[in-house]
Amino acid sequence: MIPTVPQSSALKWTYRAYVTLFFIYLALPLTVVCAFAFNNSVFPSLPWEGFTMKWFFGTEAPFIGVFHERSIVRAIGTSAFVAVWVAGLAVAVGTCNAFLFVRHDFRGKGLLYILMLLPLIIPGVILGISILVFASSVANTLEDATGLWFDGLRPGLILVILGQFSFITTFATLVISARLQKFDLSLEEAALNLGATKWGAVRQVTLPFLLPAIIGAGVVAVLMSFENFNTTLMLVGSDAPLTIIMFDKLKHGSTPVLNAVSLLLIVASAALGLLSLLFQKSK
Amino acid sequence: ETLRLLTWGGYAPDDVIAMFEAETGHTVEVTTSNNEEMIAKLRATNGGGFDLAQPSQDRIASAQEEFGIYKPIDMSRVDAAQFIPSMLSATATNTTFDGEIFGLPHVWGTSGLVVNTAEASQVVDYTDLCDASVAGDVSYRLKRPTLIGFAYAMGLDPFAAYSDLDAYQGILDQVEETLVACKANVKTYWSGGDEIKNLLRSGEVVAAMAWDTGGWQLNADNADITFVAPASGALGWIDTFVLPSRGRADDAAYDWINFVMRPDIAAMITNTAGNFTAAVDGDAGVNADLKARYQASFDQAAIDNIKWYPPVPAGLEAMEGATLDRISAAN
Amino acid sequence: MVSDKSKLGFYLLLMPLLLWLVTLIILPHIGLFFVSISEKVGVREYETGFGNYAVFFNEPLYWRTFARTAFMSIFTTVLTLLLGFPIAYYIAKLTRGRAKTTLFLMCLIPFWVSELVRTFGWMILLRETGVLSSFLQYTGVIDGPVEFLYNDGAIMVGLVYTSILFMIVPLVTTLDSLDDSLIEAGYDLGGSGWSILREIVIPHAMPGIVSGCIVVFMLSLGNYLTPILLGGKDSLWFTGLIYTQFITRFNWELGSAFGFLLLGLSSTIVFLGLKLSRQSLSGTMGR
Amino acid sequence: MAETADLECRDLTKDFDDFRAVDHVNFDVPQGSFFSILGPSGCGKTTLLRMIAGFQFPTSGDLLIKGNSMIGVGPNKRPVSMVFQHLALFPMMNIGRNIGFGLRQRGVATSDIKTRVGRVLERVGLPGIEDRHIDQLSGGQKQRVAIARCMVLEPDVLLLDEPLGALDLKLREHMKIELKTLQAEFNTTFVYITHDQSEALVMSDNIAVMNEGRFDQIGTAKELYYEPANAFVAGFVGDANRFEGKVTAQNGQIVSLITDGGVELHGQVATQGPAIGQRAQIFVRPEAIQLSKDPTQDADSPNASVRVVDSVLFNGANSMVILRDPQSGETIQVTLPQTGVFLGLTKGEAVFTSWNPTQARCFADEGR
Amino acid sequence: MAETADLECRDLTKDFDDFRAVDHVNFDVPQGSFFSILGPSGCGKTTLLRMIAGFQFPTSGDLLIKGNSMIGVGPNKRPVSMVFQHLALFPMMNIGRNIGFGLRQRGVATSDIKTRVGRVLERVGLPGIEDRHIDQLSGGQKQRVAIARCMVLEPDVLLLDEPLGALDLKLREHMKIELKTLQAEFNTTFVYITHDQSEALVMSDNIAVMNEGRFDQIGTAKELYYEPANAFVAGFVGDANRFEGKVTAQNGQIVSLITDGGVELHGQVATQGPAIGQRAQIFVRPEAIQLSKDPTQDADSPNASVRVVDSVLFNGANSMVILRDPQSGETIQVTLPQTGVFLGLTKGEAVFTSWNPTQARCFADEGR
Ligand SMILES: Nc1ncnc2c1ncn2[C@@H]1O[C@H](COP(=O)(O)OP(=O)(O)OP(=O)(O)O)[C@@H](O)[C@H]1O
Ligand SMILES: Nc1ncnc2c1ncn2[C@@H]1O[C@H](COP(=O)(O)OP(=O)(O)OP(=O)(O)O)[C@@H](O)[C@H]1O
Ligand SMILES: NCCCCNCCCN
Ligand SMILES: [Mg+2]
Ligand SMILES: [Mg+2]
Repeated sequence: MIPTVPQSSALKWTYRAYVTLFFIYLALPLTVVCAFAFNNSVFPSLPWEGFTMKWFFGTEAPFIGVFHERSIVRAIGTSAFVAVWVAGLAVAVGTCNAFLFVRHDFRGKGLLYILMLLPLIIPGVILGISILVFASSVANTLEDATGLWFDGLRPGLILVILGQFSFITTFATLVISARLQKFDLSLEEAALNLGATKWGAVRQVTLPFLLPAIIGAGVVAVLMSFENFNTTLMLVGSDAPLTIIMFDKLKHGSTPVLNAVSLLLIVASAALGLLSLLFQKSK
Repeated sequence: ETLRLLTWGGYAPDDVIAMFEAETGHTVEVTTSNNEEMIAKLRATNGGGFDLAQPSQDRIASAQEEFGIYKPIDMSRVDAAQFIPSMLSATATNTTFDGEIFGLPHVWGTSGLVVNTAEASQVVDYTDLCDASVAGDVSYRLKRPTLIGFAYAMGLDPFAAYSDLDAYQGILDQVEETLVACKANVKTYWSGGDEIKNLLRSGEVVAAMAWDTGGWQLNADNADITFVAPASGALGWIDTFVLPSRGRADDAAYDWINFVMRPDIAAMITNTAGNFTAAVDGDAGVNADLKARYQASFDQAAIDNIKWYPPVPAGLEAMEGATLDRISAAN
Repeated sequence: MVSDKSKLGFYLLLMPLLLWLVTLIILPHIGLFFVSISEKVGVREYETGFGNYAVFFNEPLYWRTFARTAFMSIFTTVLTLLLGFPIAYYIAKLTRGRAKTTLFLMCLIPFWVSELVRTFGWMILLRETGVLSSFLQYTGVIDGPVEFLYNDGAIMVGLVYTSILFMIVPLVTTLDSLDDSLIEAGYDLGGSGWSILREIVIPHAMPGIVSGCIVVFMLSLGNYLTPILLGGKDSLWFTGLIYTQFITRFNWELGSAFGFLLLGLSSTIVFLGLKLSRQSLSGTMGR
Repeated sequence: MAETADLECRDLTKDFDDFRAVDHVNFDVPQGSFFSILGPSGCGKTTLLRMIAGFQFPTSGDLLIKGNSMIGVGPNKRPVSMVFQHLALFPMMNIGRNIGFGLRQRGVATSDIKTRVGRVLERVGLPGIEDRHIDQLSGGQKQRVAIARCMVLEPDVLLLDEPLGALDLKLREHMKIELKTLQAEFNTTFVYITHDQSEALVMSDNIAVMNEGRFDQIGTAKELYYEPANAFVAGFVGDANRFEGKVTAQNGQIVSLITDGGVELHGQVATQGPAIGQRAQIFVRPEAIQLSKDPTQDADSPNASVRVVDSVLFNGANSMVILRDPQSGETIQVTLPQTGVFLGLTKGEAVFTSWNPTQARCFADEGR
Repeated sequence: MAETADLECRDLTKDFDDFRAVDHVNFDVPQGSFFSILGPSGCGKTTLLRMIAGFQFPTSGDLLIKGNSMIGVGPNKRPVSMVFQHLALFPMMNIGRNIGFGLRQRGVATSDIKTRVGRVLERVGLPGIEDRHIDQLSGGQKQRVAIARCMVLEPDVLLLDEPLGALDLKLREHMKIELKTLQAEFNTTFVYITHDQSEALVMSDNIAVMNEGRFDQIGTAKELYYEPANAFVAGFVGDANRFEGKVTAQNGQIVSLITDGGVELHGQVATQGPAIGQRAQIFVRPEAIQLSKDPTQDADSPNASVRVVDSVLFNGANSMVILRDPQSGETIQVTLPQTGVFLGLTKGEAVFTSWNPTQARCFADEGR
């Protein structure tokens, strides 16, 4: 079952057919989502009523295009804001964690490592509710004690950012650790040997080496943040990110505006993903 | 100021917002939601995060008792003359808690049946949705209005039993049995106004328990589909204005209230939301078709037969919730 | 590995980790536990007790939903493994260079968009007036519209779709690291495709299989959107119950208890999975 | 070679896209012999071996084992076994299960497998290690386990792809001798590929020198070393000093050549001699050059000259001296006698060198 | 060594937990010399070198560079540079930036860096490759760039940790000579560690043989080869036949020994001789053994005996024969003369061997 071992051609073709079917299965939903963004109908379903760009640029009800739908434009902004913060925090903490786990040996390392992995096996809902419940009780206690308001601990962007950060950091840590593990420590020693200070060596040699992983982790973090639903839903306040808005719209009945947003999302994330891959290739 | 508005879909059309922003200099951020989520959100934020919310009048007092998430309305800042007096006072009564008024009426309407008369003209009451002739082609929500509507259609009087929890539980048990048996008839439980409209429009559903406005909107495209006031009576609701206890933009909130209650604005809202408002002369600018459809659905007898929701006592929703869960789990 | 002098650096690195884990993972879960053992006895009145857990065990609906969720998640996991393994093997072992990168990227692309969009796509495809039903009517396979949405099959399709990447990626990584010469040696010593798969390929891929299964299982168990949107009236899912308690019933206490039960379930099943496959969490997930 | 050879290749050719990796290769390997294929990296050795094992399909030509054509026979059906470059021991099995793998595939009874695995481990000198994991073995032990895993199947031919490449220097020296001993012990036909000439020379009964997909010469170690068929073999097998220049005269088997540095040299022509005026190369082994401090000795030798010591590379019995021609600047390497007599040479000292033209080989330049 | 040495180690010791990796090591390296540390894997070479570079802190002892103690001085403050085993060229920088790295750390002006980088690249024979990426270099070129990166800083001492270990055979041979040339060219003190004796022998002015953390002997290549200080050095440096047995007699410097196989041998004692009756080992280099087919020749030599050919390992100028003592079964390796006279030996043939006792070294067994 490897190219160098001969196989019957029936088997080979069955296998290829299966792989083809699989990729059709993968592509199908996205394809229809994109296609119906151009349907000249208020409903994202058959029959096909003709091609239109109104769902992108339309200004007249009911054909309000994405770019003129305030709630969506605002939600995209909110999502981007959240994503940037989450990615920044997750990458920063992830980089620290990577150095800690790869470079240091200390008591309790194994336990901490397992704790670090834990967010992978905690369902997102539970992360959401636990942070919600905990932040609320802290806020209640503080408010009772001080008489001040602690809005930051109530559902809202700060909690959304913290909630997403709480599990995305694990991914960032894993991605960056994996690369740091491949780092040849003698490169840093060589830098020291050539007269660099400890921090200088890390800055000039180690961090540039980690850069592809850092960028990769950042992109993954942005994408995960953009698409997160389960944790966000529990923590969202008045500023709702895009997925929450889209879910609301979907629940209340969908128009091809949703397809149009989805199409934009697909294009943007594909571009972002490809870009990060290209970047990692070029390094 | 920024007004963070927690409301139903359709209650804050973009053109209204634009006019309001131009006139007052405030900006408006809209979050659309439903009764339960509005309360849940405000409970989670302890009354923060939003400056104005619009739950139905029957859900206000109990939520206030339980969670204390609203602040009283300062009637001196409201232009009371813009409100139809009977609605204003009815809402005030229903939303009073500890001697303070928490709600102002905004939009009212009914829940009843939306029927594709070409396919299912035989559906005239909620229980008809369980008829074998429409098997697989009906839809309703899995929410408390459905329980209440079915109870009436089954000849029971749930509102009368509000004060007697045991009696109410008895009613719920009967309704549960009916709805579990009816489950096979249901295509899907809908949850958003546009969703049920899509289902009806596409023909995937031919009869549904739904809001009147959806039926009228569909009627414009397809004359066969319309809202039917059920034989046992439509359920009447009033959506209100309430101020979350920790809203930060009260000025903007009162400005918004006074703005949207202007007859011209109220008419604009009626035209998008499909329901009439509590604004004096609010129906003047409403387009004639909508009025005609309203009149076609409601003759005087039907209007008299509307069952208006009384305030929900605390604790009732927990019982209803258990019933709804059991229906949802049955198969 | 690092000189003895860097104690300060060590603590500086340790701090963010501890801050993160303690304030966002450990304390919240402890808090959740405390809320879950407070029973509501009246308006704004609470008592400590295990009443919420009792509610769960006394109400067949809750534990049935719990069991259904667990069972369907396990089924999804198995299905995803069976469907994904040949694909991962194909990418890792039967393609080279550019084709390999392309196929791998093609696996990833659907996952660069949100689960919501993907599920939305399936809704457009599967609904009664949707693409599939219309296509089948057009080709004459069926003669009236058929509803493909709103059943367990639709949920499975959606769940598998949503999670298969997380099976394929770790599988591709481990299979990639399997030296072709081991497979060749297997053939050279007279092995057949099947015996090599059983004795060489699968044992080697075990960490990837386990890590993929854990992730897929967790994703299914914790899913909310897919069952809600594709399952319709029979969409009951345990996360849905938790949401309901929090969002439409305002009953955080019961919701917290449900949350803890779900956490217990997932940890138990993951633990059993690791024990059965003789793998460790750090060995499978931490790579 | 009266009876059929264990392995025969007839015009075996393998093309990759636009590139010919193996080019009409012909050879026979008689039963029980140790046959090496020696060539530089990328010359096609692995490709050839993998065709024999069944992991590559010849573009043309035939390949017979014990007289049966193997074209179309799967790798798991051929009576050959292969020791992979990195051994390819199965890390997911212990030693016993590794060695028993092939027998299990044949459906041999479990108890039978146990005894046969035990027996073969004894023969490779590692009795009783069935339960160990492969990580617990040293490099040389792994090597022997890999051979045992093949030999337990009693293959007609054992193929080995640079199996010593990954070992360290001292172990490699040791394993050279050990491999040869194991081959004699099992009396199985070995086909061994390597780019290390000393491995090939020490172990093999016959060696094929491979270059750019073709076999340049097949012969015993001594034939290759003393009678290289062409310039490539002369340069690749063993060390050699190479001089390039133009042929000026030919006298019987001996040609005269003027190097580009202007020095006149003499060497014996191989098979077909270069024409006068043509460019040619002369190869002289470092140990074929005589050193002397006395100018009179060998003064009449045709290749006598005086050179200056550039450096002495002391390396015990393998010490060398690098000498420079004062006139042309060309350097040559000369092996110092094992007696150590010339170890005292110092940089700049003049010494007299000479060699017998019959010990130098001259080849015409191939058109380039 | 009149003036201070570039590098001095005084009782340098390094303990890891319960394990002593470097054990009271003392040595001086004079300016401009090539000093090698030769020892088997795990003997502590890298640990010693890393202490000199400052990456590891001695447990005790002192370490001076140009007379200044380096204890407590950070690795980035020491006037030593290091060529790492895998070179540790920075993959994220081009050649120019790699070589300029150290100068940038010192704050040298950009234009100055440019000229100095250009100059050092010229000196290592790679002018003008500043803009290339390290992937675009061959193994040998990378080696030279790594050296240039250090030399541009004009260090007092250059440390090299098995820099040839990763190269392939032919390139390694070539780089041995090249490294020595570069050292002479820069006239910098080199401290070179390796486990390959031929590297150490060929390149070094002085060699220290390290074993289990200690220095067993320091000397020139010839001293180590011909006058090993103990059995370890005799066995590790160069090939040798080793015989174990009991001392039966001593006659001046020459002792007689009966091997465990019952053969009587004679060898010269090193420094302190074994007492009669004590166990001892005799080492004889393969090239020190004379072969003859004629029993009369050397018959009166004390180590003359008749042996049977076990196998001939043809390897050109380095061919060997393995001979078996018919009586004891012990085998010895003998280098065949480069003239090729004994290449015709066949298995089973009897030959006569002998060696001069002064060419064999005898060491008393250390208590074990
Ligand atoms: N699958 C392939 N496709 C295209 N070219 C190939 C393929 N395999 C090998 N080659 C080319 O064929 C030539 C011979 O390769 P081969 O591996 O047989 O060399 P080799 O003699 O074993 O070298 P080495 O000593 O480095 O192992 C090389 O130039 C190589 O690049
Ligand atoms: N950080 C460490 N902790 C404990 N022991 C160590 C450490 N570093 C090295 N050692 C041990 O010290 C001994 C000497 O190691 P070192 O790396 O110096 O050997 P070496 O001579 O360089 O060997 P090689 O030739 O294999 O590189 C070894 O036994 C090694 O296991
Ligand atoms: N039970 C109360 C229902 C309130 C409905 N409000 C509906 C708004 C529809 N656009
Ligand atoms: Mg090869
Ligand atoms: Mg070392």
